[in-house]
Amino acid sequence: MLRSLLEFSGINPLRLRMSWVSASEGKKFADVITEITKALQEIGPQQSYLREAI
Amino acid sequence: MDVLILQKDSIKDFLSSLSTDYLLWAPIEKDGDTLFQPLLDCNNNSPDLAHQAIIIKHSIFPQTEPLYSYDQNDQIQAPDAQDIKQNILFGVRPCDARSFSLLDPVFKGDVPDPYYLARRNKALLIGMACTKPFANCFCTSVGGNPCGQEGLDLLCTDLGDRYLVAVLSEKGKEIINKTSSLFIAAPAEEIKQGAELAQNAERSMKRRIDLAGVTDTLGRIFENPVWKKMALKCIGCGICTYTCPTCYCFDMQDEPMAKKRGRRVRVWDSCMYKEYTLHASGHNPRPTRVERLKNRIYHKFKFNVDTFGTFGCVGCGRCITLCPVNEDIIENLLAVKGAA
Amino acid sequence: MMNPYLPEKATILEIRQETNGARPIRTFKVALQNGQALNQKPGQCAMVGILRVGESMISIASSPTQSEYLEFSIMKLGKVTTALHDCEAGETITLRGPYGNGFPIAAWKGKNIVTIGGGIGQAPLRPIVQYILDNRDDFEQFDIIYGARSAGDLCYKAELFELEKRNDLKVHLSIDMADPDWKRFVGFVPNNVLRIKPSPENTIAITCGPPVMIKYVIHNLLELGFSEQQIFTTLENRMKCGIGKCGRCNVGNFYVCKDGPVFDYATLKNLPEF
Amino acid sequence: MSVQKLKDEAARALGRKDVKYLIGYKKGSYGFRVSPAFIEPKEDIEQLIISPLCNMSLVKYVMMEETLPGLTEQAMKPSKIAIVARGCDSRAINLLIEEKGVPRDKLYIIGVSCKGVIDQRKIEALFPQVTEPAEVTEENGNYIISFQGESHTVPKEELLAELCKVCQYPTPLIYDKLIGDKLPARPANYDDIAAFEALPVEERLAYWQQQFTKCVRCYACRNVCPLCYSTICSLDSLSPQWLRRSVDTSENFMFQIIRTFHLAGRCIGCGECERVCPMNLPLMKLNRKLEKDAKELFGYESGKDPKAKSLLTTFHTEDPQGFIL
Repeated sequence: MLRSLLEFSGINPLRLRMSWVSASEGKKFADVITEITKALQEIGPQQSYLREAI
Repeated sequence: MDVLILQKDSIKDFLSSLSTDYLLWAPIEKDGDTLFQPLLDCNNNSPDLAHQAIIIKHSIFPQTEPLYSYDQNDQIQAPDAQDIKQNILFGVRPCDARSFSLLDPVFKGDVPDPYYLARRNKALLIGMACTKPFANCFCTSVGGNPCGQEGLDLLCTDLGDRYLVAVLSEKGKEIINKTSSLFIAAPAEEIKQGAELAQNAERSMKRRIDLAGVTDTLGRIFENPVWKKMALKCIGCGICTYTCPTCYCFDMQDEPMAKKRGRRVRVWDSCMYKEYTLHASGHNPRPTRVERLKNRIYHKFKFNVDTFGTFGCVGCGRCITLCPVNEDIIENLLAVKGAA
Repeated sequence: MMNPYLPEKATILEIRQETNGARPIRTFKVALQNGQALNQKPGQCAMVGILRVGESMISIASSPTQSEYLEFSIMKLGKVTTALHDCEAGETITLRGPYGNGFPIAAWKGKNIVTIGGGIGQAPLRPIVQYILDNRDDFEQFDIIYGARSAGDLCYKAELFELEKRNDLKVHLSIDMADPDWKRFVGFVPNNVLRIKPSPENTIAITCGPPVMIKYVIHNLLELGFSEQQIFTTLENRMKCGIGKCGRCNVGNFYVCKDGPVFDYATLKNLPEF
Repeated sequence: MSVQKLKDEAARALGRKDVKYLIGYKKGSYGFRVSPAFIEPKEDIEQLIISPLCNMSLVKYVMMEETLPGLTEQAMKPSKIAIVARGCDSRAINLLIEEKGVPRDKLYIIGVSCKGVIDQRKIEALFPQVTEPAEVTEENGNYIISFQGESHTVPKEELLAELCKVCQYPTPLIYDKLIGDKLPARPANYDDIAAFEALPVEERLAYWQQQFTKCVRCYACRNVCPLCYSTICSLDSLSPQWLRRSVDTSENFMFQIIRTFHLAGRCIGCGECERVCPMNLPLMKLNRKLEKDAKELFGYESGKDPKAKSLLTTFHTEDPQGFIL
């Protein structure tokens, strides 16, 4: 529900990813992290709702 | 001081000629509400002078103001007062203008506040007289006037197709000299018409209350149970204090940012919030809404009188209009008088 | 125009653990990095802060006569105090002040002085002790009455045990609950006051500590014949600006940060119960 | 819906030994306003009203009853609060009971079946700057509005609050006494949300950024919500500090998303947050989006039955997993 609320308010849904990884699944954990990092690099830095820079 | 005439259809040129070297603020209509905001391009959006702007004090006392920032090796740097532009606040109601002169003694005093005063000294107020007061205005009951001149540099009165413009200060005169081609001297009968409009504006005030002696009454009824009944319906939100032009309470917090940088920021706060007086030990001298509402009324109608000699209220009626649960300060003051 | 919100930087010279337990108290000895003294009056406070965390108002626990450093006794309670307790000697903190009216100690010359402290309440009283010791002959008899819940909760123990040995002042320590190796009085501070019976004759009494203790101490002092002008105490409130602007620390018409924290009982009595 | 019947029920309620006071509506201090009324036994019942102007929810006050320090327990003796509840209010009460926020036997509920309330902004736009208190009654599809000696008839559709147009349960779902005849429940309708969802992400982003810029963080939307009753709210906590106090679009976005999400699967659509917002933010749009998700993803409607299990704290094997990759 959180994902759909963020999407509803204009955040690109690909920025939020949830997956179940048990402590023993080391490889899956690494894969999930690399996937989300690659996806984020494609989308580029978050421009919306940026905090005021000093 | 002289009184001039400005045709309504030359308001646009008046504002755009000023916008070259002044930052213009004006009440602007935005999907049903009137917000007091910088008027960036005067050609295609004009000020909404028919309604009451929800909040105006942020133009001089901003809701969020960085006090100083610091970099990763703790070098502290405060903003430079020079880079605050000269502001013109256009379409300010007489009560709002008066509210700034009620804020001044707080921020001047023995330890002057450089942030507020930097903006205040660079603000020029062009007022719009209230020929038709709003539903909950009661400025005449707290020493104000719908066409009052206190705190204003120019005061415009709407005569229909043109404005009667009274010049009230040197700064006001400067503005007129800069745009003198748009003005003509006001003939006598229009000045009289302006005065008549002012009188029947005063007569047409819909809400009044006689506040004589309320300060002494407050001095006696501190433990009176009237306060409990009054505060039962208050939900302790910040609407009345944030929209009130004479409320100035603020909080200061540190805000760390990326790369070990950070800043210390001043933000509006409200005495109606529980955390406002909550001690780190958990003790709260004003634990419930009863003490908080009582403190708000004491502050405006007793403490401000004791300290600065005037009520801390200009009777603009916003706290009555915008309160979600109809907590009506006039009704509360009547209850105070009744409990004497 | 001077910016009252800009802090000065200070270095923590030394940290002394006063008490342990859930709410430990540590005394921080700090010195301003610009080498200046704050030249505060006893009873004044300062805004102690850490960049990126925040500031909190702490009473200055050292006397102006010790001008090369400042001491603050801080109990670990909120966000800022917890961060302070995580600091080590040598780190940088920020200081603003001095704030508040402080004790009118100059006016007390030639009088007997009685300080009555409870728990961390001894911190604001400590500058009085130090000031009187440094100007001993300006003052007549000097009694220090101080108590805490248990021996472990007493601050400045080493110092006070030393002072007990002196003959030009009397120290009356007490703890609330009995403790086998505690030889001195056991009981609440207000009862200790009744036991010692300081004479109200040409005497000033100053009390700081938990509000309930202050209430009974003042009650007992009045019974002993003290007048309202002879009794002083300090008030605590949440503070942010320290200069009477942000509006929150008001008790009635007074701002505790500017018009206080020190009030004599005559003024305090008429303040509404805020 | 006769006011007299409400007054009789209220008198009976206050006559009971176990009711300490009644929360109802009374005439407001000016124009089209209505005010909450706290009536103690033996106090005047006549001030009670029920009319299409009663557009605020009173359930908030059930959870706000701070025991004042120094007041003896006797003054706050553990007994019932009587409350006037409309359809949506009753769903809020169900939710409170379900979440153990308030025990059922602490409330004596006078249910009022509700044909919809007036949107304050709409009626004040139609009749601006009315100071003298006004009366409004509803007769066969029109509102009869009388003030300052004049009387106006306005079709109901023009002034009805938007939320009342999609209201599902006009008749209270839980009550001790019911006033007014039972009105049939209506199916949910989320067309407005579906329409907004269809917009491209940039347009949605621009819309919400513009709205969140207006927010002044007065916290009225949280303080007025009947379901926001935590003693320490995460929005106020300092350690850890989830939210900064500075008021800018970024922090306001965090504020609204945190607040809205804490109502996921709980919000019962009374619309108070939107009604009270001084800056007129469309907050119910966010809540109804979550309401629509709860219905479509989990077939769940909040506040229908006090014994139901709350949505996000119960797990069913057939819950959708689509969002977990």
